[in-house]
Amino acid sequence: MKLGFNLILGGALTALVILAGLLAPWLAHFDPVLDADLMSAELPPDATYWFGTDAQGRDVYSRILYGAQISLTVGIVSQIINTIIGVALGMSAAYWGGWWDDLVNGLTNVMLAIPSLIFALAVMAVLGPGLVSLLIALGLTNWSWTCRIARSSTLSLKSLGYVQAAQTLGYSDPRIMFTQILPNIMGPVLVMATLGMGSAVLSEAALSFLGLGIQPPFPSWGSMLTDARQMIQIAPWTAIFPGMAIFFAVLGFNLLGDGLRDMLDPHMRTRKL
Amino acid sequence: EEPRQGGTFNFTAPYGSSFATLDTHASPNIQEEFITQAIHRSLYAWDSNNNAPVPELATSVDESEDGLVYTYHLRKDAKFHNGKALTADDIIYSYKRIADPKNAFPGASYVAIIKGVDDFAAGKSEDISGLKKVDDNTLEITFASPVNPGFSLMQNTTAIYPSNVEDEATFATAPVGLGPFVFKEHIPGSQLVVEKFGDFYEEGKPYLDRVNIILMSEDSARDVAFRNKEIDVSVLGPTQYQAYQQDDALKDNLLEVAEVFTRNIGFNPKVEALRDKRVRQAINHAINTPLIVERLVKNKAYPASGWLPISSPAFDKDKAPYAFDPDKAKELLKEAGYENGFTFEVTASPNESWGVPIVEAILPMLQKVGITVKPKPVESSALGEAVTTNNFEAFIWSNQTGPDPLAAMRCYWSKTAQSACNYTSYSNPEFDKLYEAARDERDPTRQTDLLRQANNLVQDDAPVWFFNYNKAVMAYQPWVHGLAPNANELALQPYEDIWIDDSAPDNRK
Amino acid sequence: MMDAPLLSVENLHVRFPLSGSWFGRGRKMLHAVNGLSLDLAKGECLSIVGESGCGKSTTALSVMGLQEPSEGSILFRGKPFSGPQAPSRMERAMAAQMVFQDPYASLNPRQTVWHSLAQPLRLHNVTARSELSDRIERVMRSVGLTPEQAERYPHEFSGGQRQRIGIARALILQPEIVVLDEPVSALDVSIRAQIINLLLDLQEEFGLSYLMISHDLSVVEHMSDRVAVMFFGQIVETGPWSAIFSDPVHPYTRRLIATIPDPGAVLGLSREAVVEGSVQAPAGWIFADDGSSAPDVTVAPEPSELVEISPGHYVRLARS
Amino acid sequence: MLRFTIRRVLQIIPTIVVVALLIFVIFSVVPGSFATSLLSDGKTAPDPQLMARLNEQLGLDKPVHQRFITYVGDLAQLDLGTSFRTRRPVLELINERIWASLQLAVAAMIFAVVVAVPLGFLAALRPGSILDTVTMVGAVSGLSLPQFWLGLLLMYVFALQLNWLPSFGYGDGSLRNLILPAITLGVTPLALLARTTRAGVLDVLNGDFVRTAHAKGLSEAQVVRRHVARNALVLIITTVGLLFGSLIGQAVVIEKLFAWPGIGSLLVDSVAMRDIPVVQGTILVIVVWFLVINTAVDIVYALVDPRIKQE
Amino acid sequence: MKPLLDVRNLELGLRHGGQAHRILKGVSFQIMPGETYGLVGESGSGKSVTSLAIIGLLKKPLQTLGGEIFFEGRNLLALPRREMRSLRGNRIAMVFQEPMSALNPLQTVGRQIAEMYVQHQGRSWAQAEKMAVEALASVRVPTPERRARDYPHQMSGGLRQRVMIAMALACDPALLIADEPTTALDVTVQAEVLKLIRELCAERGTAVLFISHDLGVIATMCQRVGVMYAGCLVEENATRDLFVSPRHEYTRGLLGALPKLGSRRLHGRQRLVDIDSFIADRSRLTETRFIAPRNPVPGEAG
Ligand SMILES: Nc1ncnc2c1ncn2[C@@H]1O[C@H](COP(=O)(O)OP(=O)(O)OP(=O)(O)O)[C@@H](O)[C@H]1O
Ligand SMILES: Nc1ncnc2c1ncn2[C@@H]1O[C@H](COP(=O)(O)OP(=O)(O)OP(=O)(O)O)[C@@H](O)[C@H]1O
Ligand SMILES: [Mg+2]
Ligand SMILES: [Mg+2]
Ligand code: NI
Repeated sequence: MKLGFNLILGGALTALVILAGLLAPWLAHFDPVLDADLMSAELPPDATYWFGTDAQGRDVYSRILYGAQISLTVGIVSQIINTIIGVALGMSAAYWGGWWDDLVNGLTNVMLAIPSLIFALAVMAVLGPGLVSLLIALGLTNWSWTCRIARSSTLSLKSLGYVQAAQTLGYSDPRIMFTQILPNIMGPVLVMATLGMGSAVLSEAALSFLGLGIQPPFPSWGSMLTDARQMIQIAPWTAIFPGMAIFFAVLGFNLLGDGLRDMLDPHMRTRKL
Repeated sequence: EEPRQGGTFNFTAPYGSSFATLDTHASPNIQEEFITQAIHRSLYAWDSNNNAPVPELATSVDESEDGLVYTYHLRKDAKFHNGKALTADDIIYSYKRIADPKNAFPGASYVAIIKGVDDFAAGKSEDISGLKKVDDNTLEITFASPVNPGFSLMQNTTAIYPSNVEDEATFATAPVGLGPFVFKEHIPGSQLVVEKFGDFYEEGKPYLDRVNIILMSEDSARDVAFRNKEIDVSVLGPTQYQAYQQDDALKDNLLEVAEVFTRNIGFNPKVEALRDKRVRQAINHAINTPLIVERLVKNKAYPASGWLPISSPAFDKDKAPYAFDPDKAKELLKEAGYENGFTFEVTASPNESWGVPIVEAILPMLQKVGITVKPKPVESSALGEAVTTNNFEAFIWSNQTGPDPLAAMRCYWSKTAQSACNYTSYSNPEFDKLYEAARDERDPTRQTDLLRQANNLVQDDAPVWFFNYNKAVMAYQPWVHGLAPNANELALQPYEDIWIDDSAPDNRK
Repeated sequence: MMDAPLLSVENLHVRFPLSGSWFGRGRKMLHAVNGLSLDLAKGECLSIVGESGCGKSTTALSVMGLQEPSEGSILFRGKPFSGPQAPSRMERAMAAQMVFQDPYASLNPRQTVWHSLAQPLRLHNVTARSELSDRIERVMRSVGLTPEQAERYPHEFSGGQRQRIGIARALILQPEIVVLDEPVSALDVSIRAQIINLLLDLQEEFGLSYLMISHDLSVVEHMSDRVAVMFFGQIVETGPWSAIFSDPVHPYTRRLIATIPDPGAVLGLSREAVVEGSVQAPAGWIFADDGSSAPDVTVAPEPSELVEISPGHYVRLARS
Repeated sequence: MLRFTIRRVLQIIPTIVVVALLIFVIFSVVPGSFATSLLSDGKTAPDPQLMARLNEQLGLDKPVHQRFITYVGDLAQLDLGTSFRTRRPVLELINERIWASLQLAVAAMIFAVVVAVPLGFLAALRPGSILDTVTMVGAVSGLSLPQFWLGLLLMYVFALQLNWLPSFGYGDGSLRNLILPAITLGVTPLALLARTTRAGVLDVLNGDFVRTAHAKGLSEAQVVRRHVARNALVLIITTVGLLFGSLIGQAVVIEKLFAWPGIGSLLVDSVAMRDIPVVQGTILVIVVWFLVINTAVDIVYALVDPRIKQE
Repeated sequence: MKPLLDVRNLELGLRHGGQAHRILKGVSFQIMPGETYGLVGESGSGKSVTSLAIIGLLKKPLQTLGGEIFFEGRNLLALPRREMRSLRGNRIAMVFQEPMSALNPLQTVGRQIAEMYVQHQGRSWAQAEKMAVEALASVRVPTPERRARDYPHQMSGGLRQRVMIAMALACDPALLIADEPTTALDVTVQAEVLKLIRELCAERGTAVLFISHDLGVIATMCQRVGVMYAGCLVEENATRDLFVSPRHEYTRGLLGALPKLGSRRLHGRQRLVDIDSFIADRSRLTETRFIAPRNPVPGEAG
């Protein structure tokens, strides 16, 4: 495919989600939580309620806009946590080597062995449902791939001239890691984080389905979809629109990640999966 | 119409995706009752037509003057699936097994009404002194206090097991009982199969050859399966109830019953504002309960006018529910000094009918009178803990309020522990007086009257927001006959009465 | 005797564990460097030659403090330069710097050249803007680039220019020793000459000492004052460049020189005379290892010693 | 080879130990307990005495460290403990369920492999073609769908509308029941596998040895068959292993949705009921499964790729 | 005598949109049967693409834009794919630079060599594998029976390159293309490999197109040399003549830029020629071309 197709479409979809989230207060017609009138519950899409209303009589369109805020928060914050943990561990392990490397490797293997959904489920069970718990759960779950990538990228950078030169010029280890290594491994890490945002949004939906997601009144797409799954027959719009929102947002993140990778890392080092 | 013999009935167990154990003594959960209903029998059974427990395994019962000693003349035609005939020994054996502290069975609290169970449980005695075998077919039970033993001894956790099974561990995998169906096969997490018991004591029953009790907790999946005619009955949630009512093909085959659960939001007096009766009443006035019941719960419930449900003998038809009246609510709040409102948190599980969605619905309503509600979502399993450890500001729950009204009202007795069921730490000396009087009253009408007064007192005090009484709805395929409107739990059906007619799909006939 | 050497490596050993996992303790070790000793005098260029994997880079890295020696010591002006009493990275940086083989990998792609040059200065407390600019300008000019080019990123330079920048960076702290690890082998033939000329000019101008690693013997001959020939972790022959190239003694050295394909051959600059025939080891000695087959790198070699056969010209021999 | 195998097998032991420890710690701080979860339906009035007895019987009244010692001791004897809820050995419960899970995982994987590998292969052989575009767009879309949503959709279409397949459940264990859940579960691995296959084959195709093969005068088909396929296989095997290993863990949602009696639904139920021994046991089994598959893959890998067993 | 290979005005590049980027701008040269012809030149001057064009292995965006390549009288560029395939490996063989990656890591080297016999001589695999052992012996691999069962990673770089050579020469091709066959090897190993190519090709009368940027290697291997610069063949001459009297500015610069072994001893250390300052205007370099009239191949009558 032509260079940048993924990047453009992915970027556009992601930008759409970001705009929807940022501009929700202005774009939304109603308050996502308080404008609930049971008298106007389950209305099909019309001029007032563009995407119809849900069982509580809330405007699905407005809720999807606000839901973008939640999904973005979930995606971004969890990936920031993942990335920080993964990069800190992976980079330092590769740089220092020795027992620390063995330890980090062991830990990574452990994390890889526990399926992420199950680990998130366990963490959510401990912390209880809710946004903060979800951020922590997803933030703690998926750092192992980032860690592996940070580690292998650092390993290959470590023997490069400019890193060795920095050592001979008297840079301290942390300085080398921050100024010489980190900027140069950010590419693949960023790709992972972007792809991770998509899976975080999906995980949120899956956890919602299992009763452990973010729960109302926050209008998260996952919980909207979960709530609506029984209404497919009587009020299909309540399920279709959040479903599409998830699909397109995740598609956007995935395409953006693919596009970034095509750009930064043409040899697919980033994602063996 | 003459019941047709034979056929396979595909029943669904909708409340969880697995049976914990087939040893019904060990599990208090509704899910296991679906099996018990087919395989086991207890001393008493629930008569759904008269809403009262009746003796099941005894042909007649003699009651002593003081109401403490009951003599049961056991039926002679009852046989266990392993061929053993029912004798008094089996009952004594079963109750001892249930009361055995080593087992820590949940049914222990039910058999605790029998005299001598305390000593037995404490290890002071080898036997339960209240259980006396007169002869093989006669059993005398002495109770610790004059209660109606039927409510306790009809439970699935007090089912009667045969006393001649060597290895008790096999009850968990290959149960043996007195019921109309014999355990055939269990595919854990999927289904349980039972087959007709030829020696069942009721003549001509059961009609069915085979019952598949299929595990299906996911509502939407169950919906598809039912419409696809893969299952014969389905318990409906509100959304589906509405959908089925609108569907010509389905609307005629719905079985509805008012169950004995009261959905409510319990207020914790720990919260300053909620300690004020006027505030609690204001909340009751501020919420448009009928609207929520109609629109959100899709009429799959009856607005609650008090603690005791409609089917309860002590239900007061004349007591008006709290009217929806936001102005009154504001007034009450002003009186109480909360005209600027306050905030409280409602601990809620994800349940569709009595969980977070309901909190979401009351949220804008209360906001209009200045009260800010914050849902605090928890898992179902954590809800019980939060409530019983008094770790909440308010909670939304569905509590069993029947069939025994005395037991239901006991929850507001100030001597009942908060953790036991006085979750709102309710304490009103006036109520205590009424409750104690009712407890000691032997005349059923007078007792009912006292309980009604107590119930109305609670309604007035509004320790909870009275939301609704559950209406259970079961959809069934047109070829299914013999379903019973069981107010305790609609999903529990008398399999022995059910039969299917010729219009059933061929592979199930 | 000459003056006290600037840098002396004494009996250096470097070993690597083979397949290093923690199950692998007590496993076999790869002897990359085996008792290597050498001296580097002020202002001279000492080259180490040898085939791939013989331990040249490892030696260089040990000198730079990038590889901890397993045994032996490295002294700079008579003071320890390795081990527990080694100076800090900062002090070490003032003594020795390195130019790397691959000009594409030796510059941080995300820093401008100016930044790459200024940061080490700042680290060594040169912070005044004017002085920074001044020094960067000087070093840029001395490697033949214009100061304006410092504002660019590495990818805007050609391979040869990058190598110049690498050299500039090595010189920015004004070290006394510069270690050159194959400084021209990754460069296109046409550019090599420029860099070789530049290195020679700089050596003259700043009185630098070079420790150069190369397997290109014609470059070595052109640049070196002294040459050390390495074979699997050991120096087999060392001496002034002229001695090594006109009177190679050790069979390995002779083979090495003989195998160089040389355009000189077609021009009649025949060197066949130098390497034809065989040289006998001095009486009482034999060549411990004639370099005809690879020794087992996992065991320490047989004892042997470097014997001086003419002034400054040593050959590794074993007693017969 | 034998030594390689033994070493790989031994290497998974520390991982298992750490996982066991981790889940023990997590579930010793989880709120709610088995006793209180019995109340979750609002029906059973709690009897404090009974609860105390229950906790005593389950050993929950002992301090954490003591419980941990018991847990580890039992574990060392391959005893996963006894379920709180069913009062039966956890191993037995898992044994009842694991086969259904395996069936599902195997079916899903077969579906994924059968579809993804040829598609990925063809896509890589004709990069930029319509097939390639469609495959890759399909793959990335497959990765962007919430699983339960897809499952519901399939259920509505294939069970309700078309009436081709049963919508749920294990039935009598026949293939018909397996199809929908397996497809739903298989979509994600399918998408990932198609992408990796394509990338892997492209990688191999760009390898110098493929150029050598062309230089030998082999035809395109011969090159692919003799030189590309096996090299790509190495990558595909690893991916299949990784995906297959994690599939049981991923199946949780699908098992819930389709009422499939696997250990995924056992796990979710047990978490909800706070039946901690079962939770621990199930997770452990899922982890062991993952590790065993990956070890097996490593061994197969070593058989296929002569470079591995060397060291 | 007719040339074995006659490249005429070869143009090659990529089309982007409607435009064509030319990488080779009209390259012509001829190779006689049995002759070793060298190509030198700066990196990126187009040596490799020339060789790939001859054997027909140009990768996608690259394509020939013009010219002809006559091999044994047939224009390779106009040949049907099938026929081109039967030439490849059989009449024209190639040895690549990186012996590690150029061999299939998952097949024994014996089998990889044997594939040549199966493909071009229709042998059975069993027979072919026996012949592969002989081929290995012919490139002087010690214990060829055992080595035939080895995988590439079990061999050193020099051995692998020998395997490549055995493979290339298996079917006695008329032309061997060697694209920098020894740059990845150590000097001592390089000498052996070069010697092997020289001897085997002389023995069998195979013509060689030898690509290198190491003038030393070219000098020892080739009878004639072409110098490439920016997609043009700027000078061509017999090796000795080229080294003694280079005529093109770039060639002169190139020769002056190299330190020559032994010259320091004779002439002292002299500054090397800096091509950049030596050549005033690079853009003019391709304008002049010096193609010497071809001498008859030594030892053969034209
Ligand atoms: N970090 C390391 N870990 C393990 N072995 C190493 C390491 N560094 C080098 N070696 C090994 O030590 C030996 C010497 O390596 P070194 O890089 O010093 O060789 P070299 O002479 O520089 O070779 P080249 O000319 O190829 O650069 C080699 O066999 C190499 O494989
Ligand atoms: N696939 C390609 N797409 C676009 N340009 C290419 C491609 N392959 C080669 N080129 C360009 O063609 C030119 C000639 O490349 P070629 O590989 O033939 O050089 P070379 O003379 O062999 O150099 P080297 O000595 O580095 O091997 C270069 O400028 C290169 O950038
Ligand atoms: Mg090196
Ligand atoms: Mg090339
Ligand atoms: Ni383009």
